[in-house]
Amino acid sequence: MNLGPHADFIIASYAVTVFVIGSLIAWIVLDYSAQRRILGNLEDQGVTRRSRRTGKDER
Amino acid sequence: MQLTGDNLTCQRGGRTVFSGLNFSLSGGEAMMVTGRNGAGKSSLLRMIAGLICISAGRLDLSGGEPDATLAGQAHYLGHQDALKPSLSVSENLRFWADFLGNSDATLEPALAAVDLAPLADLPAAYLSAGQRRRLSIARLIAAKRPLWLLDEPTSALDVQSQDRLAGLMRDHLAGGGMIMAATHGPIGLERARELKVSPE
Amino acid sequence: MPIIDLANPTRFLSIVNRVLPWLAAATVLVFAFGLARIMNAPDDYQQGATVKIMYLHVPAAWLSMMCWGVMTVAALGTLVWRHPLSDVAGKAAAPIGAAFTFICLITGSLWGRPTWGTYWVWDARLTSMLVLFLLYLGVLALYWTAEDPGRGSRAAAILALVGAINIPIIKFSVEYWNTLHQPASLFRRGGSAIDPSILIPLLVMAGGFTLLFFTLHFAAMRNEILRRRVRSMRLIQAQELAEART
Amino acid sequence: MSAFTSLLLRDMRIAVRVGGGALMGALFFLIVVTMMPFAIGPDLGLLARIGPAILWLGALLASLLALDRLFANDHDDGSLDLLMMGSMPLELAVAAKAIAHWLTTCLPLVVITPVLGLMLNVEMHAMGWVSLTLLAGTPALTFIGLIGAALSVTLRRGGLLLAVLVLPLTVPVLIFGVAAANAAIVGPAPFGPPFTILCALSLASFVLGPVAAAAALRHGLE
Repeated sequence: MNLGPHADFIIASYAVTVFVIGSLIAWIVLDYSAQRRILGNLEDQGVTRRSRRTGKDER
Repeated sequence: MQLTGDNLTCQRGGRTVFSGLNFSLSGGEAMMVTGRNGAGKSSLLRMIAGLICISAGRLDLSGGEPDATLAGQAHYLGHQDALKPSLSVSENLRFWADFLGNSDATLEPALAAVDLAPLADLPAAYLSAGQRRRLSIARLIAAKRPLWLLDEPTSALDVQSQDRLAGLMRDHLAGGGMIMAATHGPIGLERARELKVSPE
Repeated sequence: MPIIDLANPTRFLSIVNRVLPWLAAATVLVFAFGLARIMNAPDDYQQGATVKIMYLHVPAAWLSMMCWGVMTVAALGTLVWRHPLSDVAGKAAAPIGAAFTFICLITGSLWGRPTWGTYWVWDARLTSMLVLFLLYLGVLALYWTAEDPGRGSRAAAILALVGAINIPIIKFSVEYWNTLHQPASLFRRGGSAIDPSILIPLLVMAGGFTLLFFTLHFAAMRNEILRRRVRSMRLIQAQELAEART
Repeated sequence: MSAFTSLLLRDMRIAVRVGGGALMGALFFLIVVTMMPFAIGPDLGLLARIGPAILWLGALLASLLALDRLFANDHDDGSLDLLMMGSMPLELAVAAKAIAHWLTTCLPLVVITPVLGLMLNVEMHAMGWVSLTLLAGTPALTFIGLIGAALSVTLRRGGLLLAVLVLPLTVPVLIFGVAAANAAIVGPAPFGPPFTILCALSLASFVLGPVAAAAALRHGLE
């Protein structure tokens, strides 16, 4: 495949696109694991959803 | 250690709030500042904290640290809590402990003293009014300063927290500290003297 | 988009968990196919190989507008139907839309350098995309500034609707402004008739970008639902502690 | 941690958390610069010629308008009272807040300047000079604006009052900033003198700003 005299620009645009989408994916994946971790911590501390009064007190 | 006020006068916006006020407070003593609404209780505390200029008279603190100002040796607990909602409970306290006093203080005793230890990592935005109030009281424990200036310290606190605060104040007095509290009702200190502020 | 039967966030989460791997796999496949076609696609007789940038630039432009469409629907859902998931959908779409607009601007600029001799020309289409990018950043700033998520998403929904009405007006004004000033001779992109050897990879790439958008959007919605769960659990934590003491 | 660094880090942390305004200045800068060609026209030659001036004006407005809430937030939640009771002088506390503001708000302006210069068709090497003058000049803008922020919080008025108070004071910074940038790009005047004066203005405001702002806070808050 011959990219001609402007190969740099073509490669740069594909690289930028990969980089932007890659960072978007990385952000989403890292955010997901962070939220899961915080949720896990909160559940370990005995906080339960929608159980303001019925949940047993574990302290 | 002694704090004396001599013939203090406060003028705000051209109006004399109070004048000719004399008092003295020694280490280990507490003083309740009482008076009607608008009598100048808050103004007196803010004046001692260095937040309002003294219109006339003198304020002296003897026996404290020689090179620190009066304001630099006082804690002021006002109506606002001075908390940033985006910072966590411990970040808020850490900052004020660093800024107001000894930087190496550990936070756990202070948080435990106001019963907020389990919420240390929670952003302050999630706290209720009473919890915010307790966090700002924790500041008094985390940074050591001899003079506590408390403006309506019991507001927004439930009975249990008021008892805890009274215990903290007794500990502070037992350690040689001084307390001036502006209040409308009893705050749980038996041997507190009373300073009545009245307008002209 | 199915709206009614996904009302329950928990059910939505389980559906997303099941659908997401397939969606991601389909995205990868379509992109692989598209890229293979691009490799073999012929060069444009005027622009040479730089036409390959078009396979990124044009789909990104389509997607950035479609994403605002998704946000508009979500905004209607927030304001009119008060659907719990539409807040989440709107908030999750905004950064993805901004990213696609950014890709469109950067590739346009990189395409412009060989074609126009300069990285940026205030040409009507690129300028409209720039204004769209600014609108996206405004929405993101609004979400960023609002500490209460409910209030933030309602404000952003109003902004999204106003934007949807305004975007055609902006496009019209920018075109008017551009012809008024008669810029230096511009190269017109794309002719009236596109050769199938270029059109087919373009459509495949557009399909790939669309799949990518939905993959990312669903994953971001899942994150947002979890984030709200964390928030409500923290509120409960603060409250439980208060109750445990009395 | 010392009181100075803890205040610096706290303000930076608030700025980058949710609800903080760290990148808002850069966003405003981008929008102001984008609006200019709509008023002037898309003539690339003209834009290249006045590009440095546009960038400087945009950075000036962005860095001043972002200062609006610098003390107002601390005043509203009572933090300002306690900042005045710290063990270090109020001047230093004010300087810490200003440095945190410069790092979170003005430094992004300098960083995105080359991108905006590209859009105004300013040449690559010229962009370096404009960024350099902005790097040297924005501290002056922040520290002069600090005075306005302190005055406006004591008067309990925000927004435009700050700009009205401060913009006349920033005239020298604008003059020497643009002069240095133009000298470097087109000549014929040498780059050295205006740039040196720009640096001197920044250093002088580094002293004057905190002192004046602290005085304004002390005398204004009753």
